[in-house]
Amino acid sequence: MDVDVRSLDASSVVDSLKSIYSLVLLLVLWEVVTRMGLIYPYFLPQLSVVIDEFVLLVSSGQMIHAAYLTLMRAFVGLAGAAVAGVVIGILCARNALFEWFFDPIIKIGYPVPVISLVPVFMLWFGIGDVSKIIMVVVGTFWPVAVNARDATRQVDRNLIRSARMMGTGDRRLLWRVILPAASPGIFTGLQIATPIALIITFVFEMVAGGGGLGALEIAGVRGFNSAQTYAVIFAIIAIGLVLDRLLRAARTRLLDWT
Amino acid sequence: MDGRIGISHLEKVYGEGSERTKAIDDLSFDIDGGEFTSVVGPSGCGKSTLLYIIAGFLDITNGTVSVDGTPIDGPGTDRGVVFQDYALFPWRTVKENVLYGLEEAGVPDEEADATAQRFIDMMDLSGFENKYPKELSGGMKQRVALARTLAYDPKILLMDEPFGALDQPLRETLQDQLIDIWGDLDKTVVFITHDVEEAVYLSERVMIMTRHPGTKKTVTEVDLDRSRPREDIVTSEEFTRKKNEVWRSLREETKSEVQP
Amino acid sequence: MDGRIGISHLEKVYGEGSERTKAIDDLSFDIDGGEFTSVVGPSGCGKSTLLYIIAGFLDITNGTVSVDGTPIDGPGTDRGVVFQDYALFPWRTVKENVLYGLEEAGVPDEEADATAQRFIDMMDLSGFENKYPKELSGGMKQRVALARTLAYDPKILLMDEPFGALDQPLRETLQDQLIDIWGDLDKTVVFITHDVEEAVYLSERVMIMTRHPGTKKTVTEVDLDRSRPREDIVTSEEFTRKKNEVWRSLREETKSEVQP
Amino acid sequence: TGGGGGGGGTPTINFNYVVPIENAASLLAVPEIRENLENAGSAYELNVTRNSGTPTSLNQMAAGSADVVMTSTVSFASAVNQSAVPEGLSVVGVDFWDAAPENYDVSVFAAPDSGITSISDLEGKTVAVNALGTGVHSVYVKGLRSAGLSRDDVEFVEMGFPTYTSALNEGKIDAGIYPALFAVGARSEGFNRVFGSADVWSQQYPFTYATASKRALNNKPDAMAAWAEDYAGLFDYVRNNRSEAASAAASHFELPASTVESYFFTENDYHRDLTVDQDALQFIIDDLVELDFIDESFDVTEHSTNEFQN
Amino acid sequence: MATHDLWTPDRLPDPFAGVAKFLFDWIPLLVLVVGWEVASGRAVSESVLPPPTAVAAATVDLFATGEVIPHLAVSLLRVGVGLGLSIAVGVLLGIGMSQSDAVEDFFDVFLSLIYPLPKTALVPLALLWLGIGTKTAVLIVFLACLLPIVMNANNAAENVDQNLIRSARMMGTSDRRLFWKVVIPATIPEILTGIRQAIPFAFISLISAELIASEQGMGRLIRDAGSIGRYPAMFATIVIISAVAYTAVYGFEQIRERVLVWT
Ligand SMILES: Nc1ncnc2c1ncn2[C@@H]1O[C@H](COP(=O)(O)OP(=O)(O)OP(=O)(O)O)[C@@H](O)[C@H]1O
Ligand SMILES: Nc1ncnc2c1ncn2[C@@H]1O[C@H](COP(=O)(O)OP(=O)(O)OP(=O)(O)O)[C@@H](O)[C@H]1O
Ligand SMILES: [Mg+2]
Ligand SMILES: [Mg+2]
Repeated sequence: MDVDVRSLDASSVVDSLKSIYSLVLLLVLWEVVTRMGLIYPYFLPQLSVVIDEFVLLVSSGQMIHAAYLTLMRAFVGLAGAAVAGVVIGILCARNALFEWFFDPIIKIGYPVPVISLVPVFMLWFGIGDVSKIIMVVVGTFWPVAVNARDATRQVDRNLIRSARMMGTGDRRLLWRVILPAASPGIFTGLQIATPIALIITFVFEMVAGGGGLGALEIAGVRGFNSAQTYAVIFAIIAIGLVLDRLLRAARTRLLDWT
Repeated sequence: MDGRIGISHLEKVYGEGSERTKAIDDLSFDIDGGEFTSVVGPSGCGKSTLLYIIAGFLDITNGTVSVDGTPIDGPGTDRGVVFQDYALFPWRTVKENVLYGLEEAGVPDEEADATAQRFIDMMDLSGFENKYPKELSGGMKQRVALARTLAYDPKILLMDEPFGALDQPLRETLQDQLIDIWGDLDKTVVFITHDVEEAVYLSERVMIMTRHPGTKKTVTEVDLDRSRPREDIVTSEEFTRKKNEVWRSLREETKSEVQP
Repeated sequence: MDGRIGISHLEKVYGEGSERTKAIDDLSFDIDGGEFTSVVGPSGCGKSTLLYIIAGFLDITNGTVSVDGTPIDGPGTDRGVVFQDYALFPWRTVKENVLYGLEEAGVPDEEADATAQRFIDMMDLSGFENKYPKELSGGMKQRVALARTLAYDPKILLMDEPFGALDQPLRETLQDQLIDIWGDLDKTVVFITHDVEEAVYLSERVMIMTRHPGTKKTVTEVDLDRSRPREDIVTSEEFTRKKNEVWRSLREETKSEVQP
Repeated sequence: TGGGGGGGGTPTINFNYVVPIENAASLLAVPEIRENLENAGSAYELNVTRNSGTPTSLNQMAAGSADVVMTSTVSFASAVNQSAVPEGLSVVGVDFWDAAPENYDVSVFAAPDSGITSISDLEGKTVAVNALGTGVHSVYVKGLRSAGLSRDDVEFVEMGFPTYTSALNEGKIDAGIYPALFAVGARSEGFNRVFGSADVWSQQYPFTYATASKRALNNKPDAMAAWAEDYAGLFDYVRNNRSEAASAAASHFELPASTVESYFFTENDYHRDLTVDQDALQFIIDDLVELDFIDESFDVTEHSTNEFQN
Repeated sequence: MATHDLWTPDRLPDPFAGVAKFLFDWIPLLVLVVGWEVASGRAVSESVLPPPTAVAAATVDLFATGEVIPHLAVSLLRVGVGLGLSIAVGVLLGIGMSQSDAVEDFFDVFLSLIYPLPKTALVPLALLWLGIGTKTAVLIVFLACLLPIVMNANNAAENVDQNLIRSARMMGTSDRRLFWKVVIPATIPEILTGIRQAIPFAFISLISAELIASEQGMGRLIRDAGSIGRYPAMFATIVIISAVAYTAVYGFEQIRERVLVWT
């Protein structure tokens, strides 16, 4: 027994080591190689320098403020797209007129590289927050709408039939059956849209400035301070990881029945 | 009488133009209130179509179908459907599924709760009230579906191959439970199945349908003493005889149909 | 003799530590070359495990399993497996699927082609040579799987509920085809099924397994004149008797097992 | 990037400019003009590209895909401070000077009816700049300082130079800062000149200059020298053949011929003198530290050379 | 498009019905375009939203003068090379990870690090290393496309139906051959799905990289045209690159259907 337990523990430690050894190796290699001067520091500053820069940016409040701006823009936009996308997606799936009108538009609109509209939005709405937020709405609308539409279309007919049999009327059907049944698909749409919202925000910030992580990152390059660029990328990776985990956790909590 | 079903010169055509298919052709059949009727027939002969017409999901092309003399007009709480794939609301727990029909009927909470619990207990589901459908086996899901339908007390139970996806021992258990319920609750049951043995074991009358487009071919009356244990019933001569009778009738319809 | 299977004190344990499950416990059983044996037993009793051990997919924990006296050591072309889910290569046409084993054996193209065509014809698949599996019905897919296995001429056919996913009429057609093939080609067949009627209808011996962990419970010898038409066989007294015998033995194992 | 010595063929010089016409070196991109230069195509192959900003050009140089680029004060100093370019970089010739009293300079204009006539009127106003942290931006800050204001007393918006005029006319901004070429348009619109760099700097300074990577200077010294000779030759050629050069440039860069004609190498143009005046360079670098555009100063003699301009 | 509920043109003879249905299905787009034409110059200034006719004219002009050709060519090159590299590396890596634990342990953590990272955030880094231009754009396109391809290939290779492998082994297929005879063909549909998912990301990252770090390409052209007020040309460029993306997406779907006759 005793031996079993010990070997089990050891193997799980080995497992977790195995899964990150390459990362640790890479980080150590980074520090060593840069310290030995094998890579020109402008291209790859020492890991410790990047970490110092990171700490500096965070403690000076610059990074926090930039992250706030970026996330605010991304999420206000995403919220707008979520509302519009879900409403139109469900209408498309349930109403022939909406389907007729929006289906071709979605078919054409979905593959458009929305990011190419950044200069247009600069022209229309300037370079402030509003412009960025509207851009995020336009860019993330498509995946949300398409997923909401498809999820609604795929609601099991027999669920609707069962509900009707038990006396559920047209109005109530939406809330009682369609929305809950389509909610996993709708959530998937939001999960797809979240990185897109960030992509659009970053690019817009890099092109048009106005603060935010994208601007801070590109400023690192423009000011030849590559440690700053690396530090911002660290922050973006961290934000990406946290968001991804949060979305997954939210999914497990909200949709634990799937 | 409660739960009488009258089908007269029923015709059902799907589609239009070149896609027109006649699924049911001139079918007349009456089912008494409280009767247990099985329907068997070759695949695609229109069994589900018939059931869904009675349920009110599909329009009728010709003829009439009525419940207790009133022509059918859409789904309604006087009937309940049990599907082969259960059709449980996956976002609702067992209890919440069973409560659904009661909520829709506006039954007060406490009363609804008591009723739901009664059917949950009846279907041997106690202890699973707070599980989600995904956590249940097929047999348990079908029990929940049955409890959900029974809970809002429709006069007529419409069942479309409800046990088709389950394996033999589970099927047998559920068949026996269904017989008990039917005995206790006095429902009219229309039961669709592919399995001749199941049809004969369960029902008072078995309607055999012709192949596509389907209509009534023959009706076999089965009179078994269902209070005996299964072993005795299925090894009885009457059972074997009826089974062979239905089997032969059905075989005539299916034989020529099976081609590579 | 060709295609003899010897199973002696077989024990199979899955997993380790707290996840250890004994699937098969001290099973001994011999199958003669050319014999048709069915295996029935409650769900999870180890039927598939047994079959996969004979196929060479799984290691043995204890005991021995041999083919023609040689202990099994991995998969080999002396045996062929037919799975319930067909396991056809979806990217190969019917013909290409049937050719697979012949290609692997290095049979010259022309000869391989002729052999494949022979089995395609035998299984009533002519005209479907260039179809992909997705274009076929379940029954046809199972025919292709059978043709593919027969084409490379294994001595032993191992079949794991091959007709389990098909509906009654199709099953019956394939059962009759299988009997014909077995008569013609002189293969040893080990056939796993849930369906007692199928087991009795097809095989010379039916092994009933106990429930988990499985071992041999009883063996029923069936001696039917299989040249008669199905109608006569299934309505014969001998058939009903054997069926009830197997059914009762199996029922003892499954009854107590089914709980919600 | 052309390899080391002789060997195969003629080495290639990758050259990068930012603003056509204003960067006189941009004329190297005009085939009709290049034809008149002595060495291009024989002593070296010239590959001219255009970038949208000096930081980008310097990054190109860092990444090894540019040998000589046009830089201006802030980006040059930052690149030196951050050691962005492996082996370093060196100013090899000045393209134009700012704040020369008798020439045009970088100037701030406001709409005629805005009532903005002096620097102090800018307080609280929205003012346009091409990009923050640039040499042009520093002119604003220098001006604001001189009037006792700081950079926080105005609201900067980043916009492209060509969009200023309509933005001013539509009232979206209150003032914009114009380099000489664009100032031609601003003057013809009748905008108020609020102030210019000559008003706030005590001496003229090199604003944009050709900067070479030391790697290129070390690896292909002959080709670089030949290029520098051509660069000087370009100035001579243009001075001697002003109108042909102007029309060739206008058609190459698709600019209105009249604008180019009225600006290019006229009294409307910047002061142009190739000589690398290290004192003047040191002066402006030190001043940018003062203005908070650069973290620290450095000795410009290590990062500039006059050997090509003698 | 399923619009049978609204209008069933069955009454018309077949060829006409087809055409009529096509027209009917695309009316909504026509409505949008006409609405845009009418609004332009009335509801909004023509410079802010040039009318479709002006954009169409600018599109023709961009091709007629040849102005767009080098930009389009360089963009196509970048997208093609980036996507091509990501397919080659992604498939190898995805399948490699399924076949070898060592490969999986090594790459897994990197993939899970770049997975949540919006790839365009790497443009500045690429710029730092590679300068502006084609190399940077290719790197970003490559990175953006890599993950969907790796993940789909890896998933598929790990989940090849056990029974297919067993069947093949039973018929005498050795380990080596198994890879080519079963694992690869069984994985192809998922690989193609991964590529299909990657295509939109390829275009997004291409344009992003070109907007931020390129002096050439469609993204740059859009930005330049916008910054000097050539708005019809800006919209025309967007229309052209969108048409290219649309063709790539739906064209690839057609190809996939052709290739995967068996699925
Ligand atoms: N929605 C539909 N549109 C067109 N034809 C349909 C539709 N539903 C069913 N059919 C056709 O009607 C006929 C009867 O179908 P139905 O599903 O009622 O048969 P079934 O007896 O239930 O078959 P099974 O035993 O396979 O469940 C079939 O030929 C079928 O193809
Ligand atoms: N890979 C495995 N790891 C651990 N336990 C397993 C594994 N495969 C099967 N088992 C267990 O071994 C027992 C026998 O399984 P097996 O699949 O052989 O049963 P079976 O008789 O074929 O069942 P069924 O009739 O449902 O197909 C079961 O208890 C099962 O849970
Ligand atoms: Mg049916
Ligand atoms: Mg099994």
